[in-house]
Amino acid sequence: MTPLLWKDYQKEVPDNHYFFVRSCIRQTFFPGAEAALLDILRNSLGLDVFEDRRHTTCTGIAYHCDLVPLETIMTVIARQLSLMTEAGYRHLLVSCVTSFGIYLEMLDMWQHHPEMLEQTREALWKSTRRSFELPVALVHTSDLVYHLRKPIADRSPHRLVDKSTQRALRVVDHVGCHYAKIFPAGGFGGAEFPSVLSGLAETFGGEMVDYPERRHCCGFGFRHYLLQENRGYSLSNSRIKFESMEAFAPDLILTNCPGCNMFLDRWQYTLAEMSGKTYDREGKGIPVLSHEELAALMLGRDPWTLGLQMHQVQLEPLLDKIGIVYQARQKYSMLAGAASLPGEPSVLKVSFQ
Amino acid sequence: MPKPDFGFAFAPNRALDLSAPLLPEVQVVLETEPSIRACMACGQCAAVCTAGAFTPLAFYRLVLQLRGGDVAAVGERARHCMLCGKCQMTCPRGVNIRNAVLLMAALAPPKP
Amino acid sequence: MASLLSQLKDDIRFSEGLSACMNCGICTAVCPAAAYFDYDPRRICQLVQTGDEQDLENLLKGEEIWMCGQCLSCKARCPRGNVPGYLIQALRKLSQQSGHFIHSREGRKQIRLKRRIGHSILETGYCVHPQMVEPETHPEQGPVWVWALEQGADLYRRCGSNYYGEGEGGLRKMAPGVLDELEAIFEETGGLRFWEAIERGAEELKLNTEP
Amino acid sequence: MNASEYLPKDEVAIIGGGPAGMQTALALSERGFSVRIYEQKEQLGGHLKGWHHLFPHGVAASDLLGQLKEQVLARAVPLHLGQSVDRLQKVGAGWVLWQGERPLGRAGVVVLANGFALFDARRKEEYGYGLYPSVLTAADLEAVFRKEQPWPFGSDRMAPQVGFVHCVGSRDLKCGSPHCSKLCCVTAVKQAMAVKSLFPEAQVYCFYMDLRMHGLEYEELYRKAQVDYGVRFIRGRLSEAAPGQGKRLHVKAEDTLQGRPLHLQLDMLVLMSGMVPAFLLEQQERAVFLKEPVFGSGFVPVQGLLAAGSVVQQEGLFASGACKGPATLPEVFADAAAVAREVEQYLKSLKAVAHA
Repeated sequence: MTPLLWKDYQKEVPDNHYFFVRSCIRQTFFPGAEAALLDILRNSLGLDVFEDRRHTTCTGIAYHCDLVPLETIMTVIARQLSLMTEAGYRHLLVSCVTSFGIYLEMLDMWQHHPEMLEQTREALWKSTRRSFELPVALVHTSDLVYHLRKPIADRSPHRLVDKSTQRALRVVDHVGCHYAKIFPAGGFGGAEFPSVLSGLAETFGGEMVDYPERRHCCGFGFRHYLLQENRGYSLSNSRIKFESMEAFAPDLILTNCPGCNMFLDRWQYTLAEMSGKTYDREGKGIPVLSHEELAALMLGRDPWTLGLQMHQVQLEPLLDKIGIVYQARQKYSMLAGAASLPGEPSVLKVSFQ
Repeated sequence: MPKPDFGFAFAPNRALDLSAPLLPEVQVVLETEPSIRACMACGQCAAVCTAGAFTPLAFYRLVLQLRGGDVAAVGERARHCMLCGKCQMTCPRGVNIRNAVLLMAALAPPKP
Repeated sequence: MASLLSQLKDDIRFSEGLSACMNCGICTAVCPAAAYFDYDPRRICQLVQTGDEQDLENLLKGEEIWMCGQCLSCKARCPRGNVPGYLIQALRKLSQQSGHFIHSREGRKQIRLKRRIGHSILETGYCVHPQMVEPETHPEQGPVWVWALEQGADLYRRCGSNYYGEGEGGLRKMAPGVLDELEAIFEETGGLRFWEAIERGAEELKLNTEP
Repeated sequence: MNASEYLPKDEVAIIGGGPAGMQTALALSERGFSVRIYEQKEQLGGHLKGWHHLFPHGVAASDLLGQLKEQVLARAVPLHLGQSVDRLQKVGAGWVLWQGERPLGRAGVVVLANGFALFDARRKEEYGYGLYPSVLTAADLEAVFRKEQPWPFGSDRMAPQVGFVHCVGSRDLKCGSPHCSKLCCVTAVKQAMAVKSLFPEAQVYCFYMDLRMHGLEYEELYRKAQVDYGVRFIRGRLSEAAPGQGKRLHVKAEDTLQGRPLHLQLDMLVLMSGMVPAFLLEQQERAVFLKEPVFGSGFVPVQGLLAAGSVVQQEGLFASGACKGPATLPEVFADAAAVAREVEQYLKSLKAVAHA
């Protein structure tokens, strides 16, 4: 046996049959991302992905705000697993990175402290008359997209290449802290060099750019972001990242965590308003995409059905580079017809064609 | 659109940046009293310091802060020293603390 | 009453989080909170390791334990397998349970968080959902968010979301009985009792602030 | 069965031709025993071959190695170079040495002297060894001193910023190496001074947790590095290295004495890779396998408080030098003498039994 090098570590991911649980943050800010993921998995790749409408939040955000005791979150998790068991699935597919970390942590605790597993079974039975089996595979949606990157790329009409110059687009990744920092074996490539996003970008022809604060947290900080007066923490830590990636002139920031995706998008607007500075050369900001959004775009999905109009940093410069044709007029129109346009920031440049 | 009031602000990274070159006045102190460099932060000076019991004076900390470039704070703190010399008797590395403190105290802007 | 240290030791996150810290500082070096606040997880580990009751009480009453952002970057790096982030969880829980949290400005904010995020769980089944993110208190969300909320169901449904509707999908309204199950879990596992401790703190504050 | 029948012509086989192996061979040869050295490489010298100069006095490593080799040559100790022993088979009171399916020789006593391995710095992933060209190990830096490798920064940088990280793969449960390698502290000080000698304008930093200056004159070296060379010692373990501006590295640590996180741009980062076991003993009935160590495996265990080198549960098998744990060269040489004495006693007791 050769000593393990985490960098080369490949996580085992089942090919099919998943029970899907959603993310509070992704549903709120990027509703099209989860819808696109299910559409790709079910319709483009023909996979069996089941969702039970009775599943709830994992309470992870409240747990990391220290509002939910360990026993409580464990039992909420057990309830989700009971729905999975009831539906006949053993592979859990998790949309949120915080949630993913929570599932890993609870499974780890149950493994090392079997008495806690028994207590949880008892608590779940007493409160809901439910029982559950443990999943045999715990997979984040970015794991699955990475695992399926080749079939996805084979079906993709687009590449992460500047269509006019054939230059590979420069991608910086930001992997959510709870993806593999808590449990390195939970993620491709381990804690320090997760390959889950870089491998995806490279499959699509992008050029990965390493940057100084690559592994620095986006600054969510749970209680820090959720309290308005504390948000400076969040903002300042994202700013550390932007300052450090600026010199590397990225075309795209790629994320796998819904929170990070939102922060790295919104803070560019906020920093621009506060300091007059953007971190790209044209004042439009650096586009931010999550793994599902990237996969859906590469597969030729409509950017506006995907919900990219809900990003504050506009994606059109990136779409133009890749050569994705889109209906500019459709962007802000609704089912009922043309809608009003969003307001214009005072610094970050946006355009309404 | 008018700039919104966000209700919070960003702050710079608090980490010390060691890449910054030493300030000239810091270099002068280190060159005038080279024994400062022998400090190994063992803390004996602070343990015996009379002034340190009532003020934020701790000589080894001044040495650390000096390199960080916060000369005003170093100067201010050095002025708490009463020059009793106990630290110099106890320093296992023979640092000429008395002279070092005088040099450091001179870094603070003169009091009006 | 059991000592603070023994109460801490009852929390599994304490034993998982701290065993013989060697004071190397690798956690502080990577800590985003240390990059922003005057905060040092290494120092907290040292302090807890010494186990002095008065120090512990000061810690539970102070601001420092509320600085951690729970990114758990410290877990990935510690050469002794310690997790300062877990230790913080145990300290924060004890601070709230013992009532010490009301002595710090940051600790008192737990009352607001509980009424907002906590209640949202039992009322909607979500920690957060769009209508909680009001533009007035979230100016950083930018004009695009104001627009998105104005469009509401039209926009969300266009993106495949159920947006507070019945049935399946994103942001669906919770099915009948689901919230009752959640509440029963909170009741059974001490979640509601924990919230009562937070509200007792709120009550005490009100008494204290009366003339 | 008469044990003396199985005593082959050569009484002692020494596995490993580094300082420990050579010195043990010399000590035994001087006591009148016939000794052979089996060395897997084509040359004697072990890790010493790659070193430039030695702490605390800066003696050239090649001078010391030259003297050792000369003495080995003068005593005509038979050398089996390029022969890697991977299995020892107990036959009677003696041993047969095997390389795969090939018997290499036999001996009454075997002395393991196959030293240590340097911790694979790639396993401390956050430091980016193998990814970033300006991250070196201490061994790489010696090769640079020996002019076998170029400096990782351009000749235009007369004032490079250089960092040394102590305890890489030492005192680190995460990497499966809980022990202190004890030589790295003084090696870092020695190398930091050497860098300052070559680049007087350089800024050199040592990131340490404790400075374990256990040897005579090591502490003096530390003070010299501070006062005469201006090396800066920062108490804090480096947390990560990442690409910085240009070809530089961006590193993070905490100055634990000030309680402040710090960051820094470096032109070169030197990792003081610790000493880890070079092989693992797997003992089976009448055979001992010398295997690649797995993650977290230990050094060769010896028995009792008084024994210098008698390997646990293996009669006639001894261990000398750094295969038993991190050791300096003077310690290795002293140990070789003690092990030789123990081997002598053992062989005498065997003969006494045979004659009885």
